[in-house]
Amino acid sequence: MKLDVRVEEKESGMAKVYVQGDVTIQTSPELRKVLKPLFVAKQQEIHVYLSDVGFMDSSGIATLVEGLQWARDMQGRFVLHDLRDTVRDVFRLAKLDTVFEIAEVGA
Amino acid sequence: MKLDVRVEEKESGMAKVYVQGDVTIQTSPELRKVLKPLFVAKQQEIHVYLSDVGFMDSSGIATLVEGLQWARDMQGRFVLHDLRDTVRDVFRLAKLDTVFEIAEVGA
Amino acid sequence: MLENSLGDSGEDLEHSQIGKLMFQLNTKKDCVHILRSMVEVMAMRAHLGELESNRVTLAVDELFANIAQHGYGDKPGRVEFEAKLHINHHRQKELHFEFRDYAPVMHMKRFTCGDEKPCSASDVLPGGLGISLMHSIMDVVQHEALPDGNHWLLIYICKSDGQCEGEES
Amino acid sequence: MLENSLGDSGEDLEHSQIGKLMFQLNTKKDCVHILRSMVEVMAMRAHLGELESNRVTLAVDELFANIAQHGYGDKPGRVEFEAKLHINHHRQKELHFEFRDYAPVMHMKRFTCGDEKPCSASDVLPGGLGISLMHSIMDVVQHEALPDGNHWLLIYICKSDGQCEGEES
Ligand SMILES: Nc1ncnc2c1ncn2[C@@H]1O[C@H](COP(=O)(O)OP(=O)(O)O)[C@@H](O)[C@H]1O
Ligand SMILES: Nc1ncnc2c1ncn2[C@@H]1O[C@H](COP(=O)(O)OP(=O)(O)O)[C@@H](O)[C@H]1O
Repeated sequence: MKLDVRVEEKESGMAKVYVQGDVTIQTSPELRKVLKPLFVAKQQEIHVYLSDVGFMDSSGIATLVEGLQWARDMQGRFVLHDLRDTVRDVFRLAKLDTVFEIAEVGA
Repeated sequence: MKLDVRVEEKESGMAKVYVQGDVTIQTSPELRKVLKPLFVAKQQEIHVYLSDVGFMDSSGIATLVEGLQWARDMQGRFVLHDLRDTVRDVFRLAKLDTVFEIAEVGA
Repeated sequence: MLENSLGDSGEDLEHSQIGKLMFQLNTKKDCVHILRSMVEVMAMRAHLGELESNRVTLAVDELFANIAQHGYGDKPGRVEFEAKLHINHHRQKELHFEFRDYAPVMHMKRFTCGDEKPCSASDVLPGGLGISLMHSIMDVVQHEALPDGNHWLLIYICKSDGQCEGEES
Repeated sequence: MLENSLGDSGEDLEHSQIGKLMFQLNTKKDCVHILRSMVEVMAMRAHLGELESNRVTLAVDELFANIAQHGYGDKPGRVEFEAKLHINHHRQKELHFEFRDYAPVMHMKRFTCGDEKPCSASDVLPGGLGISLMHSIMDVVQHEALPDGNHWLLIYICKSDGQCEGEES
Protein backbone atom coordinates (compact mmCIF):
# COMPACT_ATOMS: atom_id res chain seq x y z
CA MET A 1 0.00 0.00 0.00
CA LYS A 2 2.95 2.25 0.69
CA LEU A 3 5.59 2.84 -1.94
CA ASP A 4 9.22 3.37 -1.00
CA VAL A 5 11.46 4.87 -3.65
CA ARG A 6 15.14 5.37 -2.94
CA VAL A 7 17.67 6.97 -5.29
CA GLU A 8 21.43 6.53 -5.40
CA GLU A 9 23.14 9.05 -7.65
CA LYS A 10 26.63 8.26 -8.79
CA GLU A 11 29.13 10.91 -9.84
CA SER A 12 29.50 9.15 -13.15
CA GLY A 13 26.13 10.38 -14.39
CA MET A 14 24.37 7.20 -13.40
CA ALA A 15 21.38 6.96 -11.08
CA LYS A 16 19.98 3.84 -9.42
CA VAL A 17 16.35 3.85 -8.32
CA TYR A 18 15.11 1.17 -5.89
CA VAL A 19 11.36 0.72 -5.76
CA GLN A 20 9.51 -1.19 -3.06
CA GLY A 21 5.75 -1.76 -2.86
CA ASP A 22 2.84 -1.80 -5.29
CA VAL A 23 2.83 0.71 -8.13
CA THR A 24 -0.83 1.68 -8.68
CA ILE A 25 -2.91 4.80 -9.32
CA GLN A 26 -2.51 5.46 -5.64
CA THR A 27 1.26 5.25 -5.51
CA SER A 28 2.60 5.94 -9.01
CA PRO A 29 2.69 9.73 -8.39
CA GLU A 30 5.41 9.03 -5.81
CA LEU A 31 7.50 7.16 -8.33
CA ARG A 32 6.99 9.97 -10.81
CA LYS A 33 8.09 12.54 -8.23
CA VAL A 34 11.41 10.75 -7.85
CA LEU A 35 12.02 10.13 -11.54
CA LYS A 36 11.13 13.64 -12.71
CA PRO A 37 14.22 15.41 -11.32
CA LEU A 38 16.45 12.71 -12.80
CA PHE A 39 15.11 13.53 -16.24
CA VAL A 40 16.23 17.14 -15.94
CA ALA A 41 19.54 16.47 -14.22
CA LYS A 42 22.44 15.53 -16.44
CA GLN A 43 22.14 11.75 -16.14
CA GLN A 44 23.30 9.43 -18.85
CA GLU A 45 21.91 6.27 -17.32
CA ILE A 46 18.94 5.55 -15.08
CA HIS A 47 18.58 2.04 -13.64
CA VAL A 48 15.31 1.10 -11.96
CA TYR A 49 15.29 -1.92 -9.63
CA LEU A 50 11.94 -3.64 -9.30
CA SER A 51 12.60 -6.81 -7.31
CA ASP A 52 10.41 -5.55 -4.46
CA VAL A 53 7.48 -4.62 -6.66
CA GLY A 54 4.81 -7.33 -6.59
CA PHE A 55 2.09 -5.51 -8.48
CA MET A 56 2.14 -2.83 -11.16
CA ASP A 57 -0.78 -1.44 -13.10
CA SER A 58 -0.98 0.74 -16.22
CA SER A 59 -0.36 3.92 -14.25
CA GLY A 60 2.97 2.47 -13.15
CA ILE A 61 3.84 1.46 -16.68
CA ALA A 62 2.84 4.89 -17.97
CA THR A 63 5.19 6.44 -15.43
CA LEU A 64 8.07 4.28 -16.66
CA VAL A 65 7.22 5.11 -20.27
CA GLU A 66 8.24 8.67 -19.44
CA GLY A 67 11.69 7.24 -18.79
CA LEU A 68 11.71 5.72 -22.27
CA GLN A 69 10.89 9.10 -23.73
CA TRP A 70 13.64 10.75 -21.74
CA ALA A 71 16.09 8.12 -22.99
CA ARG A 72 15.13 8.82 -26.59
CA ASP A 73 15.25 12.57 -26.26
CA MET A 74 18.53 12.67 -24.36
CA GLN A 75 20.25 9.65 -25.86
CA GLY A 76 20.39 8.19 -22.37
CA ARG A 77 19.84 4.66 -21.11
CA PHE A 78 16.76 3.78 -19.08
CA VAL A 79 17.06 0.20 -17.80
CA LEU A 80 14.64 -1.92 -15.78
CA HIS A 81 16.10 -4.59 -13.49
CA ASP A 82 14.89 -7.64 -11.55
CA LEU A 83 11.27 -7.76 -12.68
CA ARG A 84 9.20 -10.38 -10.93
CA ASP A 85 7.34 -12.82 -13.17
CA THR A 86 4.02 -11.10 -12.51
CA VAL A 87 5.36 -7.67 -13.42
CA ARG A 88 7.21 -8.95 -16.47
CA ASP A 89 3.96 -10.55 -17.60
CA VAL A 90 2.21 -7.17 -17.53
CA PHE A 91 4.93 -5.65 -19.73
CA ARG A 92 4.44 -8.56 -22.10
CA LEU A 93 0.66 -8.08 -22.17
CA ALA A 94 1.19 -4.40 -22.90
CA LYS A 95 3.59 -5.37 -25.70
CA LEU A 96 6.23 -3.22 -24.07
CA ASP A 97 8.63 -5.97 -23.05
CA THR A 98 10.63 -5.44 -26.22
CA VAL A 99 10.42 -1.65 -26.12
CA PHE A 100 12.00 -1.26 -22.72
CA GLU A 101 15.56 -2.25 -21.99
CA ILE A 102 15.03 -5.00 -19.43
CA ALA A 103 18.23 -6.34 -17.91
CA GLU A 104 18.74 -10.04 -17.37
CA VAL A 105 18.51 -11.11 -13.74
CA GLY A 106 21.45 -9.96 -11.71
CA ALA A 107 22.82 -7.72 -14.47
CA MET B 1 -2.68 -15.23 2.40
CA LYS B 2 -0.59 -18.33 1.84
CA LEU B 3 1.57 -19.72 4.59
CA ASP B 4 4.87 -21.43 3.84
CA VAL B 5 6.34 -23.56 6.58
CA ARG B 6 9.67 -25.27 6.05
CA VAL B 7 11.41 -27.60 8.49
CA GLU B 8 15.09 -28.46 8.80
CA GLU B 9 15.73 -31.37 11.09
CA LYS B 10 19.24 -31.79 12.43
CA GLU B 11 20.65 -35.12 13.55
CA SER B 12 21.43 -33.55 16.89
CA GLY B 13 17.78 -33.57 17.95
CA MET B 14 17.24 -29.99 16.91
CA ALA B 15 14.62 -28.79 14.45
CA LYS B 16 14.43 -25.39 12.76
CA VAL B 17 11.06 -24.20 11.48
CA TYR B 18 10.91 -21.31 9.02
CA VAL B 19 7.53 -19.61 8.70
CA GLN B 20 6.57 -17.22 5.93
CA GLY B 21 3.23 -15.44 5.57
CA ASP B 22 0.38 -14.39 7.84
CA VAL B 23 -0.62 -16.73 10.64
CA THR B 24 -4.41 -16.43 11.01
CA ILE B 25 -7.44 -18.68 11.52
CA GLN B 26 -7.11 -19.46 7.85
CA THR B 27 -3.47 -20.52 7.91
CA SER B 28 -2.61 -21.60 11.46
CA PRO B 29 -3.75 -25.21 10.82
CA GLU B 30 -0.84 -25.47 8.38
CA LEU B 31 1.63 -24.38 11.02
CA ARG B 32 0.09 -26.84 13.44
CA LYS B 33 0.40 -29.64 10.89
CA VAL B 34 4.15 -29.06 10.69
CA LEU B 35 4.74 -28.65 14.42
CA LYS B 36 2.67 -31.67 15.49
CA PRO B 37 5.08 -34.38 14.23
CA LEU B 38 8.00 -32.56 15.85
CA PHE B 39 6.29 -32.86 19.21
CA VAL B 40 6.16 -36.64 18.92
CA ALA B 41 9.60 -37.11 17.38
CA LYS B 42 12.53 -37.17 19.74
CA GLN B 43 13.50 -33.52 19.50
CA GLN B 44 15.23 -31.69 22.28
CA GLU B 45 15.03 -28.24 20.71
CA ILE B 46 12.59 -26.62 18.33
CA HIS B 47 13.49 -23.20 16.91
CA VAL B 48 10.82 -21.24 15.09
CA TYR B 49 11.92 -18.41 12.79
CA LEU B 50 9.35 -15.68 12.31
CA SER B 51 11.14 -12.91 10.39
CA ASP B 52 8.80 -13.40 7.42
CA VAL B 53 5.62 -13.27 9.46
CA GLY B 54 4.00 -9.84 9.28
CA PHE B 55 0.74 -10.64 11.03
CA MET B 56 -0.24 -13.16 13.66
CA ASP B 57 -3.55 -13.48 15.45
CA SER B 58 -4.61 -15.43 18.54
CA SER B 59 -4.99 -18.66 16.58
CA GLY B 60 -1.32 -18.41 15.66
CA ILE B 61 -0.34 -17.72 19.24
CA ALA B 62 -2.47 -20.62 20.44
CA THR B 63 -0.66 -22.88 18.00
CA LEU B 64 2.70 -21.78 19.39
CA VAL B 65 1.45 -22.26 22.95
CA GLU B 66 1.26 -25.97 22.14
CA GLY B 67 5.01 -25.77 21.67
CA LEU B 68 5.38 -24.32 25.15
CA GLN B 69 3.39 -27.22 26.54
CA TRP B 70 5.55 -29.71 24.67
CA ALA B 71 8.68 -28.04 26.07
CA ARG B 72 7.36 -28.37 29.61
CA ASP B 73 6.24 -31.95 29.23
CA MET B 74 9.37 -33.13 27.50
CA GLN B 75 11.93 -30.84 29.11
CA GLY B 76 12.73 -29.54 25.65
CA ARG B 77 13.45 -26.04 24.42
CA PHE B 78 10.93 -24.20 22.24
CA VAL B 79 12.47 -20.94 21.02
CA LEU B 80 11.00 -18.14 18.89
CA HIS B 81 13.38 -16.13 16.70
CA ASP B 82 13.36 -12.86 14.74
CA LEU B 83 9.93 -11.54 15.69
CA ARG B 84 8.95 -8.38 13.86
CA ASP B 85 7.90 -5.45 16.03
CA THR B 86 4.23 -5.96 15.21
CA VAL B 87 4.29 -9.64 16.15
CA ARG B 88 6.32 -9.02 19.29
CA ASP B 89 3.72 -6.41 20.28
CA VAL B 90 0.96 -9.02 20.09
CA PHE B 91 2.90 -11.34 22.40
CA ARG B 92 3.29 -8.43 24.79
CA LEU B 93 -0.43 -7.62 24.65
CA ALA B 94 -1.21 -11.26 25.38
CA LYS B 95 1.24 -11.12 28.31
CA LEU B 96 3.10 -14.04 26.76
CA ASP B 97 6.33 -12.25 25.89
CA THR B 98 7.90 -13.41 29.15
CA VAL B 99 6.43 -16.89 29.02
CA PHE B 100 7.96 -17.81 25.68
CA GLU B 101 11.67 -18.07 25.13
CA ILE B 102 12.23 -15.34 22.57
CA ALA B 103 15.78 -15.16 21.22
CA GLU B 104 17.50 -11.85 20.75
CA VAL B 105 17.84 -10.78 17.13
CA GLY B 106 20.37 -12.90 15.26
CA ALA B 107 20.75 -15.44 18.05
CA MET C 1 -21.44 -31.80 -5.60
CA LEU C 2 -22.82 -28.68 -7.22
CA GLU C 3 -26.52 -29.18 -6.93
CA ASN C 4 -28.24 -25.83 -6.97
CA SER C 5 -28.87 -25.20 -10.61
CA LEU C 6 -29.87 -21.65 -11.39
CA GLY C 7 -31.68 -22.47 -14.62
CA ASP C 8 -30.38 -20.89 -17.76
CA SER C 9 -27.62 -18.94 -16.16
CA GLY C 10 -25.73 -22.03 -15.13
CA GLU C 11 -24.75 -22.61 -11.54
CA ASP C 12 -23.37 -20.43 -8.86
CA LEU C 13 -20.71 -22.26 -6.98
CA GLU C 14 -22.12 -21.22 -3.68
CA HIS C 15 -25.66 -20.39 -2.79
CA SER C 16 -27.23 -16.96 -2.79
CA GLN C 17 -25.37 -14.34 -0.81
CA ILE C 18 -22.84 -16.71 0.61
CA GLY C 19 -19.85 -16.99 -1.65
CA LYS C 20 -20.43 -13.61 -3.16
CA LEU C 21 -18.25 -10.82 -1.96
CA MET C 22 -19.96 -7.46 -2.04
CA PHE C 23 -18.25 -4.25 -1.36
CA GLN C 24 -19.34 -0.67 -1.34
CA LEU C 25 -16.47 1.70 -1.52
CA ASN C 26 -15.57 5.15 -2.54
CA THR C 27 -13.17 5.89 -5.31
CA LYS C 28 -10.47 7.12 -3.01
CA LYS C 29 -7.41 5.61 -4.53
CA ASP C 30 -6.37 3.71 -1.43
CA CYS C 31 -9.28 1.38 -2.16
CA VAL C 32 -7.29 -0.35 -4.90
CA HIS C 33 -5.54 -2.12 -2.05
CA ILE C 34 -8.80 -3.63 -0.81
CA LEU C 35 -10.05 -4.45 -4.27
CA ARG C 36 -6.84 -6.29 -4.93
CA SER C 37 -7.17 -8.46 -1.85
CA MET C 38 -10.76 -9.31 -2.81
CA VAL C 39 -9.74 -10.38 -6.28
CA GLU C 40 -6.83 -12.39 -4.87
CA VAL C 41 -9.18 -14.29 -2.61
CA MET C 42 -11.54 -15.07 -5.50
CA ALA C 43 -8.61 -16.10 -7.69
CA MET C 44 -7.41 -18.43 -5.00
CA ARG C 45 -10.86 -19.96 -4.65
CA ALA C 46 -10.74 -20.62 -8.39
CA HIS C 47 -7.27 -22.12 -7.99
CA LEU C 48 -5.66 -19.76 -10.46
CA GLY C 49 -1.91 -19.75 -10.74
CA GLU C 50 0.18 -16.73 -9.78
CA LEU C 51 0.36 -15.11 -13.23
CA GLU C 52 -3.30 -15.71 -13.99
CA SER C 53 -4.31 -14.32 -10.62
CA ASN C 54 -2.16 -11.25 -11.19
CA ARG C 55 -3.74 -10.64 -14.60
CA VAL C 56 -7.27 -10.85 -13.26
CA THR C 57 -6.34 -8.53 -10.42
CA LEU C 58 -4.85 -6.11 -12.91
CA ALA C 59 -7.96 -6.04 -15.10
CA VAL C 60 -10.23 -5.31 -12.15
CA ASP C 61 -7.80 -2.67 -10.89
CA GLU C 62 -7.82 -0.95 -14.28
CA LEU C 63 -11.59 -0.72 -14.45
CA PHE C 64 -11.72 0.72 -10.94
CA ALA C 65 -8.98 3.21 -11.83
CA ASN C 66 -10.98 4.35 -14.84
CA ILE C 67 -14.16 4.80 -12.87
CA ALA C 68 -12.23 6.79 -10.25
CA GLN C 69 -10.30 8.96 -12.68
CA HIS C 70 -12.54 9.37 -15.70
CA GLY C 71 -15.96 8.54 -14.28
CA TYR C 72 -15.67 10.54 -11.07
CA GLY C 73 -12.86 12.85 -12.18
CA ASP C 74 -10.72 11.94 -9.15
CA LYS C 75 -13.40 13.12 -6.70
CA PRO C 76 -14.68 10.56 -4.20
CA GLY C 77 -17.75 8.72 -5.44
CA ARG C 78 -19.71 5.63 -4.60
CA VAL C 79 -18.96 2.30 -6.19
CA GLU C 80 -20.53 -1.07 -5.53
CA PHE C 81 -18.44 -4.09 -6.31
CA GLU C 82 -19.39 -7.73 -6.42
CA ALA C 83 -17.27 -10.77 -7.07
CA LYS C 84 -18.35 -14.36 -7.52
CA LEU C 85 -17.33 -17.72 -8.82
CA HIS C 86 -19.63 -19.37 -11.32
CA ILE C 87 -19.71 -22.58 -13.35
CA ASN C 88 -20.87 -22.23 -16.95
CA HIS C 89 -22.57 -24.73 -19.24
CA HIS C 90 -19.25 -26.09 -20.38
CA ARG C 91 -18.43 -26.76 -16.74
CA GLN C 92 -15.70 -24.17 -16.84
CA LYS C 93 -15.14 -21.94 -13.89
CA GLU C 94 -15.82 -18.27 -14.43
CA LEU C 95 -14.98 -15.35 -12.23
CA HIS C 96 -17.56 -12.57 -12.40
CA PHE C 97 -16.82 -9.04 -11.27
CA GLU C 98 -19.46 -6.34 -11.30
CA PHE C 99 -19.15 -2.63 -10.69
CA ARG C 100 -21.97 -0.17 -10.29
CA ASP C 101 -21.09 3.51 -10.27
CA TYR C 102 -23.13 6.73 -10.10
CA ALA C 103 -20.80 8.71 -12.33
CA PRO C 104 -21.76 10.39 -15.63
CA VAL C 105 -22.70 7.84 -18.24
CA MET C 106 -19.73 6.70 -20.23
CA HIS C 107 -19.97 6.34 -23.96
CA MET C 108 -18.32 3.14 -25.02
CA LYS C 109 -18.95 3.97 -28.67
CA ARG C 110 -15.61 5.66 -28.62
CA PHE C 111 -14.10 2.20 -28.50
CA THR C 112 -13.98 0.04 -31.58
CA CYS C 113 -14.62 -3.14 -29.63
CA GLY C 114 -15.64 -4.51 -26.30
CA ASP C 115 -19.40 -4.38 -26.08
CA GLU C 116 -20.00 -7.02 -28.68
CA LYS C 117 -16.75 -8.33 -30.02
CA PRO C 118 -13.69 -8.97 -27.90
CA CYS C 119 -10.79 -6.51 -28.00
CA SER C 120 -7.18 -7.20 -28.57
CA ALA C 121 -4.51 -4.91 -27.22
CA SER C 122 -4.17 -3.10 -30.54
CA ASP C 123 -7.89 -2.47 -31.02
CA VAL C 124 -8.14 0.36 -28.61
CA LEU C 125 -7.51 4.06 -29.01
CA PRO C 126 -3.95 5.15 -28.38
CA GLY C 127 -3.28 6.21 -24.80
CA GLY C 128 -5.77 3.75 -23.45
CA LEU C 129 -3.32 1.28 -21.99
CA GLY C 130 -5.50 0.44 -18.99
CA ILE C 131 -8.62 -0.25 -21.05
CA SER C 132 -6.59 -2.23 -23.52
CA LEU C 133 -5.04 -4.43 -20.83
CA MET C 134 -8.46 -5.01 -19.32
CA HIS C 135 -9.90 -6.12 -22.64
CA SER C 136 -7.01 -8.37 -23.47
CA ILE C 137 -7.29 -10.18 -20.12
CA MET C 138 -11.04 -10.51 -19.67
CA ASP C 139 -13.24 -12.74 -21.78
CA VAL C 140 -16.26 -10.50 -21.41
CA VAL C 141 -16.28 -6.75 -20.79
CA GLN C 142 -19.83 -5.57 -20.68
CA HIS C 143 -20.96 -2.01 -20.12
CA GLU C 144 -24.51 -0.86 -19.53
CA ALA C 145 -25.49 2.80 -19.29
CA LEU C 146 -28.04 3.35 -16.52
CA PRO C 147 -30.18 6.46 -15.97
CA ASP C 148 -27.92 7.43 -13.08
CA GLY C 149 -24.60 5.79 -13.76
CA ASN C 150 -22.93 2.71 -15.18
CA HIS C 151 -22.96 -1.00 -14.70
CA TRP C 152 -19.92 -3.05 -15.65
CA LEU C 153 -19.46 -6.77 -15.85
CA LEU C 154 -16.10 -8.45 -16.28
CA ILE C 155 -15.98 -12.19 -16.83
CA TYR C 156 -12.84 -14.26 -16.73
CA ILE C 157 -13.06 -17.86 -17.90
CA CYS C 158 -10.51 -20.00 -16.12
CA LYS C 159 -8.17 -21.14 -18.85
CA SER C 160 -6.16 -24.14 -17.88
CA ASP C 161 -8.36 -27.03 -16.84
CA GLY C 162 -5.71 -28.41 -14.61
CA GLN C 163 -5.31 -25.20 -12.68
CA CYS C 164 -8.93 -24.28 -12.39
CA GLU C 165 -10.82 -27.49 -11.86
CA GLY C 166 -9.71 -28.16 -8.31
CA GLU C 167 -12.07 -28.32 -5.38
CA GLU C 168 -12.92 -25.12 -3.65
CA SER C 169 -13.92 -24.75 -0.02
CA MET D 1 -12.52 21.98 7.09
CA LEU D 2 -14.95 19.49 8.58
CA GLU D 3 -18.24 21.21 8.09
CA ASN D 4 -20.96 18.60 8.06
CA SER D 5 -21.96 18.29 11.67
CA LEU D 6 -24.11 15.28 12.36
CA GLY D 7 -25.75 16.69 15.46
CA ASP D 8 -25.26 14.79 18.67
CA SER D 9 -23.21 12.04 17.22
CA GLY D 10 -20.31 14.30 16.36
CA GLU D 11 -18.98 14.47 12.86
CA ASP D 12 -18.33 11.91 10.23
CA LEU D 13 -15.11 12.71 8.48
CA GLU D 14 -16.63 12.27 5.10
CA HIS D 15 -20.19 12.66 4.01
CA SER D 16 -22.79 9.94 3.97
CA GLN D 17 -21.83 6.80 2.09
CA ILE D 18 -18.60 8.19 0.82
CA GLY D 19 -15.79 7.47 3.22
CA LYS D 20 -17.54 4.48 4.66
CA LEU D 21 -16.37 1.10 3.56
CA MET D 22 -19.07 -1.51 3.53
CA PHE D 23 -18.49 -5.13 2.91
CA GLN D 24 -20.72 -8.15 2.80
CA LEU D 25 -18.81 -11.33 3.09
CA ASN D 26 -19.15 -14.87 4.14
CA THR D 27 -17.28 -16.32 7.01
CA LYS D 28 -15.03 -18.39 4.85
CA LYS D 29 -11.71 -17.99 6.53
CA ASP D 30 -9.96 -16.57 3.49
CA CYS D 31 -11.96 -13.40 4.09
CA VAL D 32 -9.65 -12.40 6.94
CA HIS D 33 -7.27 -11.34 4.19
CA ILE D 34 -9.77 -8.84 2.82
CA LEU D 35 -10.84 -7.63 6.21
CA ARG D 36 -7.24 -6.96 7.05
CA SER D 37 -6.69 -4.83 3.96
CA MET D 38 -9.83 -2.82 4.76
CA VAL D 39 -8.68 -2.12 8.29
CA GLU D 40 -5.21 -1.20 7.04
CA VAL D 41 -6.70 1.35 4.67
CA MET D 42 -8.79 2.90 7.44
CA ALA D 43 -5.80 2.92 9.80
CA MET D 44 -3.75 4.68 7.18
CA ARG D 45 -6.48 7.28 6.69
CA ALA D 46 -6.35 7.90 10.44
CA HIS D 47 -2.55 8.16 10.23
CA LEU D 48 -1.95 5.40 12.74
CA GLY D 49 1.59 4.16 13.22
CA GLU D 50 2.60 0.61 12.33
CA LEU D 51 2.06 -0.95 15.77
CA GLU D 52 -1.23 0.83 16.35
CA SER D 53 -2.47 -0.16 12.92
CA ASN D 54 -1.50 -3.78 13.56
CA ARG D 55 -3.36 -3.80 16.87
CA VAL D 56 -6.54 -2.43 15.38
CA THR D 57 -6.30 -4.96 12.57
CA LEU D 58 -5.83 -7.72 15.12
CA ALA D 59 -8.89 -6.73 17.15
CA VAL D 60 -11.12 -6.69 14.07
CA ASP D 61 -9.65 -10.00 12.91
CA GLU D 62 -10.40 -11.59 16.28
CA LEU D 63 -14.04 -10.54 16.27
CA PHE D 64 -14.46 -11.88 12.75
CA ALA D 65 -12.77 -15.15 13.75
CA ASN D 66 -15.17 -15.54 16.66
CA ILE D 67 -18.21 -14.92 14.52
CA ALA D 68 -16.92 -17.45 11.99
CA GLN D 69 -15.95 -20.12 14.50
CA HIS D 70 -18.35 -19.74 17.40
CA GLY D 71 -21.23 -17.83 15.80
CA TYR D 72 -21.46 -19.85 12.60
CA GLY D 73 -19.61 -22.95 13.82
CA ASP D 74 -17.15 -22.82 10.91
CA LYS D 75 -19.92 -23.09 8.32
CA PRO D 76 -20.17 -20.27 5.78
CA GLY D 77 -22.51 -17.51 6.90
CA ARG D 78 -23.30 -13.96 5.97
CA VAL D 79 -21.58 -11.03 7.64
CA GLU D 80 -21.91 -7.34 6.91
CA PHE D 81 -18.99 -5.18 7.83
CA GLU D 82 -18.68 -1.43 7.91
CA ALA D 83 -15.71 0.76 8.71
CA LYS D 84 -15.57 4.50 9.12
CA LEU D 85 -13.55 7.36 10.50
CA HIS D 86 -15.29 9.71 12.90
CA ILE D 87 -14.40 12.78 14.96
CA ASN D 88 -15.79 12.86 18.48
CA HIS D 89 -16.68 15.82 20.72
CA HIS D 90 -13.15 16.01 22.06
CA ARG D 91 -12.00 16.32 18.47
CA GLN D 92 -10.28 12.98 18.66
CA LYS D 93 -10.34 10.66 15.72
CA GLU D 94 -12.22 7.43 16.19
CA LEU D 95 -12.28 4.36 14.02
CA HIS D 96 -15.64 2.59 14.03
CA PHE D 97 -16.05 -1.00 12.90
CA GLU D 98 -19.44 -2.66 12.77
CA PHE D 99 -20.35 -6.28 12.15
CA ARG D 100 -23.80 -7.68 11.58
CA ASP D 101 -24.19 -11.43 11.57
CA TYR D 102 -27.17 -13.80 11.27
CA ALA D 103 -25.75 -16.42 13.60
CA PRO D 104 -27.36 -17.67 16.82
CA VAL D 105 -27.53 -14.92 19.40
CA MET D 106 -24.45 -14.83 21.55
CA HIS D 107 -24.75 -14.40 25.26
CA MET D 108 -22.18 -11.92 26.42
CA LYS D 109 -23.19 -12.46 30.03
CA ARG D 110 -20.56 -15.14 30.09
CA PHE D 111 -18.07 -12.33 30.08
CA THR D 112 -17.47 -10.29 33.18
CA CYS D 113 -16.92 -7.09 31.25
CA GLY D 114 -17.23 -5.47 27.89
CA ASP D 115 -20.80 -4.38 27.45
CA GLU D 116 -20.64 -1.65 30.04
CA LYS D 117 -17.25 -1.50 31.61
CA PRO D 118 -14.03 -1.91 29.65
CA CYS D 119 -12.10 -5.18 29.88
CA SER D 120 -8.48 -5.70 30.62
CA ALA D 121 -6.64 -8.74 29.40
CA SER D 122 -7.11 -10.57 32.69
CA ASP D 123 -10.86 -9.92 32.98
CA VAL D 124 -11.90 -12.53 30.51
CA LEU D 125 -12.55 -16.23 30.88
CA PRO D 126 -9.55 -18.48 30.46
CA GLY D 127 -9.08 -19.76 26.93
CA GLY D 128 -10.50 -16.60 25.52
CA LEU D 129 -7.29 -15.10 24.20
CA GLY D 130 -8.90 -13.61 21.11
CA ILE D 131 -11.74 -11.93 22.99
CA SER D 132 -9.29 -10.69 25.59
CA LEU D 133 -6.96 -9.16 22.99
CA MET D 134 -9.91 -7.49 21.31
CA HIS D 135 -11.06 -5.94 24.57
CA SER D 136 -7.63 -4.76 25.57
CA ILE D 137 -7.12 -3.01 22.23
CA MET D 138 -10.52 -1.46 21.58
CA ASP D 139 -11.98 1.41 23.61
CA VAL D 140 -15.55 0.28 23.06
CA VAL D 141 -16.77 -3.24 22.41
CA GLN D 142 -20.53 -3.20 22.11
CA HIS D 143 -22.71 -6.18 21.46
CA GLU D 144 -26.41 -6.10 20.68
CA ALA D 145 -28.55 -9.23 20.37
CA LEU D 146 -30.99 -8.93 17.47
CA PRO D 147 -34.00 -11.16 16.80
CA ASP D 148 -32.06 -12.86 14.02
CA GLY D 149 -28.42 -12.39 14.86
CA ASN D 150 -25.92 -10.05 16.39
CA HIS D 151 -24.68 -6.52 15.95
CA TRP D 152 -21.18 -5.60 17.05
CA LEU D 153 -19.53 -2.22 17.33
CA LEU D 154 -15.82 -1.75 17.93
CA ILE D 155 -14.50 1.76 18.52
CA TYR D 156 -10.84 2.65 18.59
CA ILE D 157 -9.91 6.14 19.76
CA CYS D 158 -6.71 7.29 18.13
CA LYS D 159 -4.26 7.62 20.97
CA SER D 160 -1.34 9.79 20.06
CA ASP D 161 -2.47 13.22 18.94
CA GLY D 162 0.57 13.68 16.81
CA GLN D 163 0.01 10.48 14.92
CA CYS D 164 -3.71 10.75 14.49
CA GLU D 165 -4.48 14.39 13.93
CA GLY D 166 -2.97 14.70 10.47
CA GLU D 167 -4.92 15.72 7.42
CA GLU D 168 -6.56 13.07 5.42
CA SER D 169 -6.58 13.74 1.75
N1 LIG E 1 -15.40 5.02 -16.52
C1 LIG E 1 -15.09 5.85 -17.53
N2 LIG E 1 -15.87 6.93 -17.76
C2 LIG E 1 -15.57 7.78 -18.76
N3 LIG E 1 -14.52 7.63 -19.61
C3 LIG E 1 -13.71 6.58 -19.45
C4 LIG E 1 -13.94 5.64 -18.39
N4 LIG E 1 -12.99 4.70 -18.48
C5 LIG E 1 -12.19 5.05 -19.51
N5 LIG E 1 -12.61 6.17 -20.11
C6 LIG E 1 -11.98 6.80 -21.28
O1 LIG E 1 -11.11 5.85 -21.89
C7 LIG E 1 -9.78 6.37 -22.05
C8 LIG E 1 -8.74 5.29 -21.92
O2 LIG E 1 -8.65 4.85 -20.57
P1 LIG E 1 -7.36 4.11 -20.05
O3 LIG E 1 -7.14 2.93 -20.90
O4 LIG E 1 -7.48 3.83 -18.61
O5 LIG E 1 -6.16 5.10 -20.29
P2 LIG E 1 -5.84 6.39 -19.42
O6 LIG E 1 -6.69 6.34 -18.19
O7 LIG E 1 -4.40 6.21 -19.12
O8 LIG E 1 -6.15 7.54 -20.30
C9 LIG E 1 -9.67 7.44 -21.00
O9 LIG E 1 -8.75 8.43 -21.32
C10 LIG E 1 -11.10 7.97 -20.89
O10 LIG E 1 -11.32 9.01 -21.81
N1 LIG F 1 -19.59 -14.71 18.15
C1 LIG F 1 -19.63 -15.58 19.18
N2 LIG F 1 -20.74 -16.35 19.36
C2 LIG F 1 -20.78 -17.24 20.37
N3 LIG F 1 -19.79 -17.43 21.28
C3 LIG F 1 -18.66 -16.72 21.15
C4 LIG F 1 -18.53 -15.76 20.10
N4 LIG F 1 -17.32 -15.19 20.25
C5 LIG F 1 -16.75 -15.77 21.32
N5 LIG F 1 -17.54 -16.68 21.87
C6 LIG F 1 -17.22 -17.49 23.06
O1 LIG F 1 -16.11 -16.89 23.72
C7 LIG F 1 -15.05 -17.83 23.94
C8 LIG F 1 -13.70 -17.14 23.85
O2 LIG F 1 -13.42 -16.79 22.50
P1 LIG F 1 -11.93 -16.51 22.05
O3 LIG F 1 -11.39 -15.45 22.91
O4 LIG F 1 -11.89 -16.24 20.61
O5 LIG F 1 -11.15 -17.84 22.33
P2 LIG F 1 -11.22 -19.17 21.48
O6 LIG F 1 -11.94 -18.83 20.21
O7 LIG F 1 -9.78 -19.46 21.27
O8 LIG F 1 -11.96 -20.14 22.33
C9 LIG F 1 -15.25 -18.87 22.88
O9 LIG F 1 -14.73 -20.11 23.25
C10 LIG F 1 -16.77 -18.90 22.70
O10 LIG F 1 -17.37 -19.79 23.58
